[in-house]
Amino acid sequence: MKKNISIMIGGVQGEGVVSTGMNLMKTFSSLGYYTYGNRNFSSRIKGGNTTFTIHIDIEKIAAVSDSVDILLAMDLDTIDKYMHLLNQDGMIIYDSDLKPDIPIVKALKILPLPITTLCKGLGAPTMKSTAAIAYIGRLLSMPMDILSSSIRRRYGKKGDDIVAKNLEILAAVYENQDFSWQMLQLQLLSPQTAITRGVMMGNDAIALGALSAGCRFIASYPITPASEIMEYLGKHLPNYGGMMLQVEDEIAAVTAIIGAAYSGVRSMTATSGPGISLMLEGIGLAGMAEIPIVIVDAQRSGPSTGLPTKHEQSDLFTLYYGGHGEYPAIILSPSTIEDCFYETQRAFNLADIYQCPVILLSDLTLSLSPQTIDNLDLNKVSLDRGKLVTEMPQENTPEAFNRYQLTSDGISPRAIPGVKGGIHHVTGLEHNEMGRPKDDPINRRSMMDKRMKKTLSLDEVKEIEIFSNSNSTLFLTFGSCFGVLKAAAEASGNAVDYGKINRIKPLPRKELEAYFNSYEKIVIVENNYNGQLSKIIKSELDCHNKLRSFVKYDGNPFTIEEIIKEMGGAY
Amino acid sequence: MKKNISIMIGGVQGEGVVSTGMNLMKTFSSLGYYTYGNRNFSSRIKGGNTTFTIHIDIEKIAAVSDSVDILLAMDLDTIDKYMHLLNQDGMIIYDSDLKPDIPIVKALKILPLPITTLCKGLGAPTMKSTAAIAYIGRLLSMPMDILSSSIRRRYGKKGDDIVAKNLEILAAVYENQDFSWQMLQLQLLSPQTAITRGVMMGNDAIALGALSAGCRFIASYPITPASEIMEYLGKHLPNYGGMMLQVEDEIAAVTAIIGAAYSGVRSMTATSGPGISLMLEGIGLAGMAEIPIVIVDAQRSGPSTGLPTKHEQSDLFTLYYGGHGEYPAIILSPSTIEDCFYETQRAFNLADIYQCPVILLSDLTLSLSPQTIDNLDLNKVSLDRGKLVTEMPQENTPEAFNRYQLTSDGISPRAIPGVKGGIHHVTGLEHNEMGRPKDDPINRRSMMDKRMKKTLSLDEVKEIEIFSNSNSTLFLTFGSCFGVLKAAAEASGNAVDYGKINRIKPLPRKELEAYFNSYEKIVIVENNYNGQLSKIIKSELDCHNKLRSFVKYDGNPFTIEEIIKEMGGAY
Amino acid sequence: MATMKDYNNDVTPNWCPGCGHFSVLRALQVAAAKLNIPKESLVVTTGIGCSGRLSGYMSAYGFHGIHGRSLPVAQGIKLANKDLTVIAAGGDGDGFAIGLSHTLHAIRRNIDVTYIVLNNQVYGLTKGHTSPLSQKSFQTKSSPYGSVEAPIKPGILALANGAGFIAQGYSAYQEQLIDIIVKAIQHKGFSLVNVFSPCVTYNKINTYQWFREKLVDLDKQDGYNTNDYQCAMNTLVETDCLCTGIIYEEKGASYIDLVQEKSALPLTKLDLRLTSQEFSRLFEDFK
Amino acid sequence: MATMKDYNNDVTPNWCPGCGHFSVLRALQVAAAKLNIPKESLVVTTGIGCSGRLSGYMSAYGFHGIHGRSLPVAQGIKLANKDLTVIAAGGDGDGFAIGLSHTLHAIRRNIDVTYIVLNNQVYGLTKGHTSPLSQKSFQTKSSPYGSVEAPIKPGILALANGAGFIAQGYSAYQEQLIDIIVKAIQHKGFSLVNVFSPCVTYNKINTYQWFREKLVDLDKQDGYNTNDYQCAMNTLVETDCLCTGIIYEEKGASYIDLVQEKSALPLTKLDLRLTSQEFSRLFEDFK
Ligand SMILES: Cc1ncc(C[n+]2csc(CCOP(=O)(O)OP(=O)(O)O)c2C)c(N)n1
Ligand SMILES: Cc1ncc(C[n+]2csc(CCOP(=O)(O)OP(=O)(O)O)c2C)c(N)n1
Ligand code: SF4
Ligand code: SF4
Ligand SMILES: [Mg+2]
Ligand SMILES: [Mg+2]
Repeated sequence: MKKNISIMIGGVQGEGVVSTGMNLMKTFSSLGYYTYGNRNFSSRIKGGNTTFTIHIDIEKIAAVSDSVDILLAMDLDTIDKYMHLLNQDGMIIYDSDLKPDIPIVKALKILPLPITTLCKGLGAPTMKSTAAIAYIGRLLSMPMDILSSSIRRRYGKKGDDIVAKNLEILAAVYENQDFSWQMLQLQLLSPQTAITRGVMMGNDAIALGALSAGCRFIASYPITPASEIMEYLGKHLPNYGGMMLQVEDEIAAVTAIIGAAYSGVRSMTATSGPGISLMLEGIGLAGMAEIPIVIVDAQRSGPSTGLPTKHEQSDLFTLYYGGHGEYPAIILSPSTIEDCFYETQRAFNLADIYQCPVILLSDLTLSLSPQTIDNLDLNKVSLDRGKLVTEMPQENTPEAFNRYQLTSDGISPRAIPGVKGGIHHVTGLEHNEMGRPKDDPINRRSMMDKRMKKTLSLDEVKEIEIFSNSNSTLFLTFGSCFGVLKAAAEASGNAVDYGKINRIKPLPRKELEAYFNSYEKIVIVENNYNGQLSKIIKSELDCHNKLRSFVKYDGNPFTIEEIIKEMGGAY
Repeated sequence: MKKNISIMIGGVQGEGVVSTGMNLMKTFSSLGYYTYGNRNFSSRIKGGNTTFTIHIDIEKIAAVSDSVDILLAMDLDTIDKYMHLLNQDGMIIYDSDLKPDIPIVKALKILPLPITTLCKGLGAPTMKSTAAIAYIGRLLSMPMDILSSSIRRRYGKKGDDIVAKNLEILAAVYENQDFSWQMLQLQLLSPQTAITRGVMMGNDAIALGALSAGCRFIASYPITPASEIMEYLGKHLPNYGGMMLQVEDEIAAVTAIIGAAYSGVRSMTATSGPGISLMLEGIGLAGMAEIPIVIVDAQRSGPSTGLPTKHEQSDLFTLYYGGHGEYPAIILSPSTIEDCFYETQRAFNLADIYQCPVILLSDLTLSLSPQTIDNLDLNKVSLDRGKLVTEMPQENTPEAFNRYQLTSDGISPRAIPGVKGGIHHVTGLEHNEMGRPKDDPINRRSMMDKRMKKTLSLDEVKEIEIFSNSNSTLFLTFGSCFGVLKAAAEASGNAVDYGKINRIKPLPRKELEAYFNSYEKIVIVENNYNGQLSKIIKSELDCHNKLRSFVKYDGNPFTIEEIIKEMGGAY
Repeated sequence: MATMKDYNNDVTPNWCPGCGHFSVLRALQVAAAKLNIPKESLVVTTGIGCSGRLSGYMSAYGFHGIHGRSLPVAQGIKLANKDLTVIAAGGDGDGFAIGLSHTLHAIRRNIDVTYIVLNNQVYGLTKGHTSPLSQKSFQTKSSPYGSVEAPIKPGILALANGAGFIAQGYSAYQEQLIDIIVKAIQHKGFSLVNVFSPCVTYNKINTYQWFREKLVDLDKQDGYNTNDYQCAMNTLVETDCLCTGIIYEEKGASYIDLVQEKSALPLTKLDLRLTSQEFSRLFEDFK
Repeated sequence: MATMKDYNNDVTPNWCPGCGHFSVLRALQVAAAKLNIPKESLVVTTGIGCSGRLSGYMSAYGFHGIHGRSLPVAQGIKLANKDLTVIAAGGDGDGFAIGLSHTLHAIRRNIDVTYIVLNNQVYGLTKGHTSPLSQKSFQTKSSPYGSVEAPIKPGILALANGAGFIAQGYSAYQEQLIDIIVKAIQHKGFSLVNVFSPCVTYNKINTYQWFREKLVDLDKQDGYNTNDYQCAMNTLVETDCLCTGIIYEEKGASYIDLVQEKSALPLTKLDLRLTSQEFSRLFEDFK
């Protein structure tokens, strides 16, 4: 009996690899298993080999194994390219029509399956995905009725005929007696609780988080790997009275949400590196004019167009240091799908409370890797709109409203258009408390101080989560690296402590300082060339002697083994 | 006899304050004096009070005094706003038509001059500037023939009548016997050599430097305080076969020069903060595609539109850390007008040698403050076009050209369109040696390494200049701050060592390290809130305990006194 | 009834004496008064330029953003709260150089915003540079040998791009300008008002005098039909775009009307919380 | 004589089988061969999109830049070296969403570049999103309820903006497309070639079949006069822009001809050093 199993599905891009994988994940998730999926994109739209790796486990996991137990090949490329990933006692299964030339390797199980033949025979040549799922289900000893209910669920909307045909395929597979199934079958341990869970990727959780946080406007320009956020909200916002606006470019996106946020609507945009570069001037305006906006950066490999379908975490620098001049901003860095949901909600609160741009930093792997998640609690993060003024005491004369009042916490009351007595002027020029342009040096200094210091109080909030508290070395990371780090730490028998940082800006200095005092060594793990987070920390804290940087920048996430090796590394 | 004298001229913006100041500076420079001018802009186009402060000295200086010896008021505002700047024994002179109400202050000389009356009397009401200059000349015991030749030079092109009228005014002033001139006159020491020098501001020197470096194309979008560079080159480039193209925005500017530079022409653009933010995506493309471009950033107060006519040095972060992803770039930081000239030439060489964007970092004060300069040596910086390939050995087959060949120094041969056998593909996607898109991880890593390491050899170049080598504290700065720092250090009797850093990226690590070893304390002086240079240094070097940051961010440059005070400060 | 003064704040404009922008400001204030727009429901967004300062001189909600982006900001505001009257304003550089793409996309998107171009055919704020609307051979600091690029014709471009309301005004024709702005605001959908607003400091060619001699007043042309596309195009071509009045108008559904029921609440009035039921239903999609 | 193959490199396009972009690539190669352009003097710049990959499939100097900026890059190249033949190419999103401003400024600036739009009325590379050229009610991942914005009409907009050469082609009309590209390259000044290039994967509305039924071939219209502005405009309006052939051409001086003598050297051939005399003369201005 195995605790987990890892399956790689490979085939021609656009021919059902992803849906096969997703259906398997959803089916196992409905049984109470945890799954994690990892897509490898072809640089072609259609055609070209693509793979989808699924990890099925009885415990929660957010990484795929470095090797696979089952390789399901729907094309020959998959066999050539990925057979070396199979475990010694692994199994390779493939559409028997492919007729591959597979070298005999001891202990390796080789299983040609009549996928195409069977589907053609049943007059359903396009339903190969169902056949593949059925075979895998059978191999993993899944009861047939689970698969049939999954099929009903999946194809219900497409009509009874389609459902019937798929069920027919399923039955044919389960009736197939060509193999000694008993011998081949892998037995997975039963899940801890037989509960039906959902499958989400980071972008789903961010979009749902935004909807739940009361975001009612998104302006966006499509870009990989962020588009799903605008797509989801474009579909669902209208049902809640909101809107998605697809705009002409990222500059329009950020300035349109500045307009909407200024008017009082929780507003966001979602993009990736190139879009972030274009938005910087607008983000600076939001910083200067103290407008609460939320921007998702789903990072991909840069610079320039880089590797648009590959993973990286190399936008920290540009986001942390920003565009020209100096202005406040907050950067949250979710590491799990659950984080994506809750941190998105927190992002909207922070934007409203601190009246500044809030960036939600994701990465391609976090944004696009589907996984089984536990139920989300809609009410865990309560809504806080900060010093928003929607009504004014009658006595107030118009234009006496000090939108940029110098307060002790640096945060001023914010009236929105429509509010009587709240009339004020907003400008990207330096301004006085009323928002009117002013270039006097004393005013300039107090306004700079006000803006730059208003987020200081965040230093009191705990933003670092540490797991297993017994070692002298801490591996610290953010984003999707966390899932791999966790898996590696556990696999290494917790030889090191590990953790994640949830907020990168303002950097949780106090907390970091304390950890630098208590650990002998802190290793910052990140997917970029410069060791961006570690450089940021070094510029803020005197920690050069204790901080080590571990980076990877080849377009792929860390493997578990790479991190384990680093954990054993002699510094 | 005074070694130097400081004059502030104030009046209504657009009514000749600047030309009066410039004429005075040029006249004194033609006598062998050194001058330095500082403008204070009104936020209005026309009208509003503006001032121009001139420092005249027998030694070279690049700062104005904190107080003034003579205040020349052409409007009442000037008296109200700036009288407090006068030295105890200073002199206030004003157009007698103003009839101001000046409080009697002991030792203060008050001198109403019939400027308007005199000009009107001579039928030349618009020539007040000449009268003002004449009076100041007389007060400073300048021989009248110097002024008349200066007038001839200045107005020669406008025709004999204009010259004659101006000379008439001059004569009238010198004949005026209403005052006991002998008593009032200030005697300046004679200049060390009676040589005629030029007066330039940083933007002039950058533009002339570009022309001298063989820059033949500039694409630009107007913005304060950078426009003079495009204006100068727009006027002069056509005479040398080159072109200035005014484009629709800064994105077009940077991408147009990328096109021109790719084609083999030394090309540049000039902008300020908002333009830099917009250019970041393009700069990243130049980094990725290894295109040699030069970008001038004449910094002004940010963030957003900020204080567009005020001084700041707050774009370091955005330039050093760049747009999304990671790519090589070089940042040069001239501190003097001469630097502006030579460093611009160097910028074009470095761009060609290292095949990457080179940023020339100026600031409003450096860009717009005119000053007397020594002759420039056209041939000091020799031209180096790096690995540019303009002809290929016949045998080479087309498309075998490895534009991105992996070489030991990371720099590859660069062919330009038109070169037979040099055909290759350029892309912002990750690519192989031939420039073709490639997303394989091994290729990715070697290409990242190649690009990121190619500028490493610059670490051997000395980039820090230190003056007076006897103290345990070093004040280090860049840009126009250097002039003030120098003046302050000298005024304080060289209580500290001081210096400037000429290149910020790649940071001269070795050199800095050596200085951190030899000094007890290094104070980084800069005009921004965050102490950007000091944070950059702290992220690269373990120097937290020795580095101090001294900043000012109210829109104005440091005063000499502020720095002197800091030099005496007890850390 | 509101009066012009109600929309005037106590800030003294920093414009040069005689600048055409004063009249545009005044016309907007009078128009707002005529329409009796509650000042707290009036929002004026501007870009950067001498023109950009306009929003700071109105007693209304004013948003002075960044160069070239007054329209995306304005569209965001209108989508957020359709009960507001939203005016975007800016210079010819702002709207036709750096902001040209936004201008054309705003036209085709047809969100109910009135866009006033303070067109002086020059960059005033940067102290005199050629603009994409400057005429050929125009000399400035950035075109010392005269501009060689053909100027953009805002009216023709807008018409070609399907604008539903196009008008041109002139700073010195106050009454007509007021009338145009009133109608532009009343128009349901995007409206473009291109105002010839002379820069007395940096444009010595297209002066008040110059315009007075050239401009054709369509209001004085008997029977000019503002609903005739072909006629509008011809008029623009024939007058070399030097005409004032409402050039073209066409009624049609605005963006918001196309994506929402008329009765829909402004986004600012929506409930921000989902119910647990709604949330569960959404979550179900992921199972 | 060169042949099409000379402009073909050995890279296999990553386009979907049947994509319209293959034909545009081929047409450009054949046109280059017909004109016998030395391949080292041919530069193709592209933006980002499926279309953007085109420059990588040509045996010529190719520059695949960033999204929406193929035209500024192309203009920089042409100004740098007027001896080169410069082609800019890109998708409808590239040139009419993010790059719209550059497109229109390139038109009025009139630098001698040929701009080929690979127009499939959808964002192909991002896997199917609505483009500003998508027709109304078009459904994609980003317009699940159908697009409500009026599409941009490239031909009309270009004409309104003073373009000197406007043509439209269709991927499936190879011969006409080749002919158009040949003439566009020959045209001295900016030329726009808008090619209907179906996306077989994400645009199931504007298919090959759809175009075949709708397109009017101007070459088959007796006496169509490509020099008649009014007629060009009418034709575009009447066919709802669904026509192919050369729509309008007008000879005029290109930008470079206006700012330089014909005999002037390309910038790439200039002497980079100033003489001491020249330098002294320049320095004198500062005295
Ligand atoms: C991104 C950016 N680039 C350049 C500038 C400089 N700038 C300010 S206003 C302006 C143009 C002003 O011309 P216009 O829009 O016609 O307004 P006007 O001053 O003539 O009213 C420019 C180029 C800027 N503020 N921001
Ligand atoms: C600044 C930026 N924003 C967004 C993207 C993502 N993106 C790549 S191509 C593209 C549009 C593609 O559509 P189109 O130009 O019509 O070309 P097609 O793929 O249809 O040929 C987008 C939005 C990007 N690469 N850069
Ligand atoms: S410079 Fe021109 S546009 Fe600006 S305020 Fe003066 S007159 Fe008006
Ligand atoms: S997605 Fe469309 S445009 Fe892109 S290659 Fe496929 S068919 Fe062509
Ligand atoms: Mg203007
Ligand atoms: Mg397209």
